[in-house]
Amino acid sequence: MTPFDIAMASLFLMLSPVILVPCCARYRSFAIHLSFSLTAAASLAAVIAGALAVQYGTITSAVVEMGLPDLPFHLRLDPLAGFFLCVIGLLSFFVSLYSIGYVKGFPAGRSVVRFVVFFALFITGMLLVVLADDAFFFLIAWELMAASSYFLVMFEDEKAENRRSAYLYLVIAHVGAIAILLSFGVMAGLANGFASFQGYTFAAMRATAYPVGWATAAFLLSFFGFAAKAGVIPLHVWLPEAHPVAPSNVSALMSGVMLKTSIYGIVRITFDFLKVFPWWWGGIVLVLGLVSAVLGVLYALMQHDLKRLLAYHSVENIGIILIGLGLAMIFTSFQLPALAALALIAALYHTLNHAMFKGLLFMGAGAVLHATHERNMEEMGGLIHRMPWTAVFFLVGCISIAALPPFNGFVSEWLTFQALLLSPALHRPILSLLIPLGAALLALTGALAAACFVKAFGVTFLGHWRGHHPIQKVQEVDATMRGGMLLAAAVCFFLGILPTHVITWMDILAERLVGGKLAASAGAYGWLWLTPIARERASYSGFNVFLGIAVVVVVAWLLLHARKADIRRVPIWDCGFEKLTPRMQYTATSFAMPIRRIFGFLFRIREETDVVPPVRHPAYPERLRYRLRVRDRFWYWLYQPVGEAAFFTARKIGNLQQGRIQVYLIYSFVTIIVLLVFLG
Amino acid sequence: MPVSFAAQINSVMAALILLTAFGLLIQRRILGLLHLFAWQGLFLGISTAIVGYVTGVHHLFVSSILTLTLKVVLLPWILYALIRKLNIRKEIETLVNIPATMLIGIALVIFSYHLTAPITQLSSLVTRSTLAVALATVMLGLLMMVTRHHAVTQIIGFLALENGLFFAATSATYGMPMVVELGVALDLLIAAFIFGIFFFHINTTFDSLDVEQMAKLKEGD
Amino acid sequence: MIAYSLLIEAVQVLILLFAAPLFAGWVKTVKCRMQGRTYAGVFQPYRDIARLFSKEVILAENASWIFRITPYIVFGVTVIIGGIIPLISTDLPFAATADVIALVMLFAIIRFFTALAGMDIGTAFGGMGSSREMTIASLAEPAMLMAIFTVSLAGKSTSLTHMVQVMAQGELLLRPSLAFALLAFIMVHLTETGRVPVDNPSTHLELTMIHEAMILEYSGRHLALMEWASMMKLFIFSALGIALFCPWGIAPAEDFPGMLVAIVLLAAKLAVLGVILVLIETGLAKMRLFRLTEYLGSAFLLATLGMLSFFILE
Amino acid sequence: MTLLVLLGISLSFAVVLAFLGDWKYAPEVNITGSAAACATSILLALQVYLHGPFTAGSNFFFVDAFNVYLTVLTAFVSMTTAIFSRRYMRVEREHGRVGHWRMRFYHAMYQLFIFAMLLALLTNNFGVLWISMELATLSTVLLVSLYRTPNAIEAAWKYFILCGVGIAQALFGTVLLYFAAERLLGVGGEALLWTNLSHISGQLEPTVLRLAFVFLMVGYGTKVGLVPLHNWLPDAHSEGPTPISAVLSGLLLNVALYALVRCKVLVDGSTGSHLAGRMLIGFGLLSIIVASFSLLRQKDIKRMFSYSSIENMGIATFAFGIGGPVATFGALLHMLVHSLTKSAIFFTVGHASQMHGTQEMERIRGLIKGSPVVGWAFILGTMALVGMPPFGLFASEFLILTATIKEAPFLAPIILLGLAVSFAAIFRRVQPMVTGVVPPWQKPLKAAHLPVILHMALVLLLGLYLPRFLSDWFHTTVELLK
Repeated sequence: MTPFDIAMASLFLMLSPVILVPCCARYRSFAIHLSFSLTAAASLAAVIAGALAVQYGTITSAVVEMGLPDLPFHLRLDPLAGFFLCVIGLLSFFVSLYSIGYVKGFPAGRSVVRFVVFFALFITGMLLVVLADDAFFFLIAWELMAASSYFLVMFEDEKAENRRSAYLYLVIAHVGAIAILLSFGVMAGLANGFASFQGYTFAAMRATAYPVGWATAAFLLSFFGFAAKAGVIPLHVWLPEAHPVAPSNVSALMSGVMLKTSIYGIVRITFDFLKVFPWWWGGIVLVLGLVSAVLGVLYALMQHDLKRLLAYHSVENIGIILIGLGLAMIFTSFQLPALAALALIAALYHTLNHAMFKGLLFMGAGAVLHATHERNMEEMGGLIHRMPWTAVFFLVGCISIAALPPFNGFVSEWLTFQALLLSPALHRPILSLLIPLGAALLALTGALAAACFVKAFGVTFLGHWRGHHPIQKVQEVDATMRGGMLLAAAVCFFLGILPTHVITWMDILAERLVGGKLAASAGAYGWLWLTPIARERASYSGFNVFLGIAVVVVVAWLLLHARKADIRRVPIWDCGFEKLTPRMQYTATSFAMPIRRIFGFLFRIREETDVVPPVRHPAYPERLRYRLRVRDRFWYWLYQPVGEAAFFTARKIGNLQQGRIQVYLIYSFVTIIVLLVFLG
Repeated sequence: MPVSFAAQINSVMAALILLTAFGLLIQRRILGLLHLFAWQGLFLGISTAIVGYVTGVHHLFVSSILTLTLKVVLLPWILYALIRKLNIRKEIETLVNIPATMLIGIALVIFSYHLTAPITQLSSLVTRSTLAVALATVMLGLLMMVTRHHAVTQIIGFLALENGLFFAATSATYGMPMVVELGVALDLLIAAFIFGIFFFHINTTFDSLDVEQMAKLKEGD
Repeated sequence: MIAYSLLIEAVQVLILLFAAPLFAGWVKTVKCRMQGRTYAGVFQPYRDIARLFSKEVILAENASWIFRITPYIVFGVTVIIGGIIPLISTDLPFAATADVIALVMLFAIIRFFTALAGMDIGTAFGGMGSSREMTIASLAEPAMLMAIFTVSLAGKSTSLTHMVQVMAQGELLLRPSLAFALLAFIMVHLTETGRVPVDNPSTHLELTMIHEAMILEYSGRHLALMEWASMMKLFIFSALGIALFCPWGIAPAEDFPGMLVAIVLLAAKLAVLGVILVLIETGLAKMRLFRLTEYLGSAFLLATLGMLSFFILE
Repeated sequence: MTLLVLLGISLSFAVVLAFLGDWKYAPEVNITGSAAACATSILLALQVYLHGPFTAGSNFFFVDAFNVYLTVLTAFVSMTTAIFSRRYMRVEREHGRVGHWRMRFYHAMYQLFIFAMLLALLTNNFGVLWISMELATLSTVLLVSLYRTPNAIEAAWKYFILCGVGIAQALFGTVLLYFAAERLLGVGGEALLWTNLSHISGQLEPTVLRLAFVFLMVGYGTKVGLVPLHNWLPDAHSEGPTPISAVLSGLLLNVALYALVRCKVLVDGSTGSHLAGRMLIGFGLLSIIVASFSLLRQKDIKRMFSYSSIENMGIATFAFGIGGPVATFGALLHMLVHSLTKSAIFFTVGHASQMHGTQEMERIRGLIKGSPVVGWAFILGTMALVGMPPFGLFASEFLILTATIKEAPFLAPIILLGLAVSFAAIFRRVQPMVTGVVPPWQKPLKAAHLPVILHMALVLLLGLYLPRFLSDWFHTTVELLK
């Protein structure tokens, strides 16, 4: 049973709920269990297939006699595809488990069938995107993914907010898809000038050498398309709208893995098809990555909607991944395969990591939403007492995404740092001088991310309950949901402390794509030490960090508890201040206030306070309402003008159709005359 | 009758058709338009017959008869009946700036001559020179439809345009194949009935045949 | 051989643990001297810590396990860091655990948990402290990394021991890049260790507190661990600065006498550094929170200048 | 033989229905007629598939790969539309919008219209082609004004006049064509036969053909609804009864385009230049842009979709203009899938507007909840229409766009713009209609599900699996049109 067969099997398993569930829709609970265990099994199969494919570097391709007769569907499983199969499968496995509990929680009115069908189609679409091996099939899979996720975003379609976000999402996704289509057109045309349809197969595109002008056109088009899907600033506006309103398990998949498919696309087209390119492509990617990273995290800090915050962090992390990719491209164009390998591995590793911890975090947010029916952090607090497990898992997610050792987020960011610091190897002084500044920006991003997740975790889980309905209603979520989160958390941990294994496993990607190897140096000193270039250059050992901290903590604890150490529980002291109410706590907004003050120029901030004038006592106003709106500037810079321009044009063009028949006759009259004059 | 003579008659007819076309362009009174139109049909029929006679292409006689019956008798009669019925005979239509229209008409004639000149060189037919006139008539018919905003006059313009086409068919080529001729005639007949019906509908719904008021369907503002 | 290096490792950790309060005491003493106050002697910190350990823990009702585990984690991480930076010898088996970047991130762990603990009780002060701490840190970290990058570019490595070796072997020449970097580092040092002009370790005036605000609710052994950890942090930062910018004297591998010398040298350097710190602290006044942007901005600028001058001049 | 039977069927049923008129089972008879026609057309297709192209009725008719698939398409869609119109017109009848005479008229004219289109497709003679196009116009004019509302009459009048004038130009073009041909083929019917012309197109006089094509372009272009000759289209398609809108949008435009393309082949053959192609490209682009921007501000649901017909016809025209195997293939596929999709959408639209008693998009809401089949078919159909996979239109647009960027890269951005705008515009309107809660004024309705489902299934199938014989036909057509 080759990896490819397993992959096929997983596809069929994944599609089976689409047929099965409508049949047994009557038995709601059974349907839920059945469908999600099927998807879970399918995802697991995908993971296995991918893992094996990467492990043994097998390349298998097949042709399905569908589609256009001269252009049947081509499928191909190679290490790169395998890696992304792994990423997608792993997260969708966790999410599938989680969904069992989550979907049970839907109100009775909601159609489970509708959800399950699109859920399965969505994952299938992602798997197919990775497996597709010709332009036509790729785009079908791509749009299948987009459309099904669109319906999932619109799942609660009675809310205007959901409809609006879904619409925005679909439009941007579709425009991106057309751009990708055009770039395929460019490549297909060069691969085989449309004498037959063979030019559309990826095999042909791989085999072609492209003149730099056309290659650039293809790259820019496809990059635009993929960036639109990945939510790279400035094409990101749909992302913080669409991800929050979707059901949380879907948001987990969208943020965790759907964005990654566009990373896959960029890698595929750049390193696999075009292969040779000028360095400034990498420059573009790098710069956009940095911008997305910094602005993404800053916007995230301004949010008080938990899922929106997470969504903006996806923008940030995509940025980090792009930094790695950009570097890899730059290094490649300067013929430095070893360094390119480092950068590429960093990027892909972060892809994997982000999938894990972002999935985990969204599942956590979903659990909170499930328990409190609340997305607004200002209405939360103290949940750690009611939902201890969720709290732990969410904390793990926070630590990972804040890039703190010994968890996984740190490893990939550290590798990225290393890649950035290798800039002196470039033959262009200016580049080698500018790129370390990028490192500084990355550092800023990391620190801000830490701040943001202190806020997220602190406001949501710590302190006192700020909500209006009593906290006693809030219950810990059920076993399946916890199970899903637990597994994700565990993976985050192991990816953090055993990086060398992962890197040796995925080293073949670097070898195939940029022709450099990392494992030899990275694992040179055994699995314990991660030494990407050389031990003298840099080294890190997540395992040691973990072990060291654990040992010291345990020792200290034992020493201090050698004799019975009593703890007295008392009311809060707070410098002796009394009558402390939950409303006096720092809120999400107030927590971010200093940063808002400092980076205010990046946002469009509207602050208003209206005071109900004093009545009872001249000194004390009756009420004081404070309203704060922080908006994304890009909306006003980019999207509003475009929309207005479109409507303006529409109005002007509408005047053509102005009702009087004489005028219409004049049109055709003039048309004839003109044509006769020019052609007669 | 020698060919050259026939050709001369034919060109005379062409000239007359052109003249009537201009007449239609500037005529104000609807009945006057009807008469002019009938005349045009007559000239058309005659020229068709002549061509048929000269060239011995016999189905041209048929089509000439068709023309005479349809364009000289039937259609004018239908229109006349309608006008009577809807009692709009008195109606005098205001035209937009006649001199300008005439100038445009002249320009169109020149233009169509310029266009057809190279083609007529190719042809060996006696009637070839009249192709320009045919095209001009088509153009003038179109122009008339543009400038008039009364349903009946628009229809007359349309029919004049059709006359131009017929003339083209007979002059540029010795008539289209029989099937086509018949088909066209049939279509024309149906068309006649349809606009007949239309006049009623328009008149009843808008209680006048002025097409100006039919401008509800348009975009936005 | 490995035994020897493990021994050094142990010695170093012990030095860290027990010299840190001394250094803190030294700084305090000198400061009091400068400001003409009476002082309780350099050993006062030991007494404080001991006292706190003996006290019982008073814990707010709604404190969660986060609040209780934080002191241990903070303490643990600090000790780990202490085991990584070369104080007296570059022959540290544990040093390879983390390079400079990882080191910075380890400090970030401390901050992260402290901030969480600050929010755990749900008081206004705690939140305020955490918010400010994270803000300042997010500005300080880039500056610090830039400074470190400059050095690591010079040392062609980010691994501390290796950098130290390179610098120590390299003959003492005046490098503008390092000078800039040093200035930046000192400014960040003051920030990270929570001293004037950024924060005032000795204040308990609520609205000016940052670090203190977060640990306001701590008591007993928890507080002891926190205090001890922050003393160690001061020590570590100073040692780090020394290791980066004047490593001369730090013993290379397998050089026992050299190590003894190194200890003495270290003491001397620290003493001097302490005095410098005090001079700065007494020379400056505490800044308003939003002035810190400019302060740290200029630190970042200096570090960047350092890097530019590295590429341009060297 | 089959061919004559096919034409005979629809003509005779037209007569029969004219006499049956408003008999209780007239709709069923109508369905039977179209079904019979559909079956015959499939037989015809089978013959072509087995024995290749052939002529019939002493060279008067002929079928080849190009027109046979359009014939089957026409017969098929006319059948499904008949099924749909049974339910639809019954409701209209109940609402008292049409009376006894009009129903009779409606059915007769419906069959006559189908006959005209089939004739146009199957005839071998350019003259007859013209006649049947005119006939198709005339037979639908009064159907457009069936409701006798001022708007309907206005629309019909514009339709009548503009198409009449346009088609007249086409006749002039045909005359010129004959003028050029007769000098090679001699006077008489032979000179207008496609089978003859296509062989000698190389020797036809270029100057004449160029002139002829201008008129043919304007003439048939008016019926295709190419900007700036399109003005009648939105009115006519939106004011008539929905079944008529469906066949107008779905079929008539195709037939007109078919005629245009036939002419283009001759012109290309004679001039040897890419002139005709360039004209098609120009008109196509103009249509795409104007239509897609006009979509943005529509309020009337049927009007919006008739604009999208203009856009899609523009795409097909553009593709024919681009030429080359891939683009032409795409264009042929586009014609096929578009008419299936568009008529399906019109079916759902018809039911939707009947449920809400209005064509105002503002007042149509909550379709999915109100009537799931209609709602889902509507949104999926829209997705198909705007070119989302896995539906057939995506396949065609994929081929067309990729070919474009190869043949004429600088035009690709314009198409991209057009597609993006139309996507945004249509979805902006459709999404709120299908989603959300059911408004109080929405009335349940017995909808005809079969046609919609049938069409959507076909569209999906064509997107995922294009049958071999179809692609063979397309390829032979591509050869033909080269």
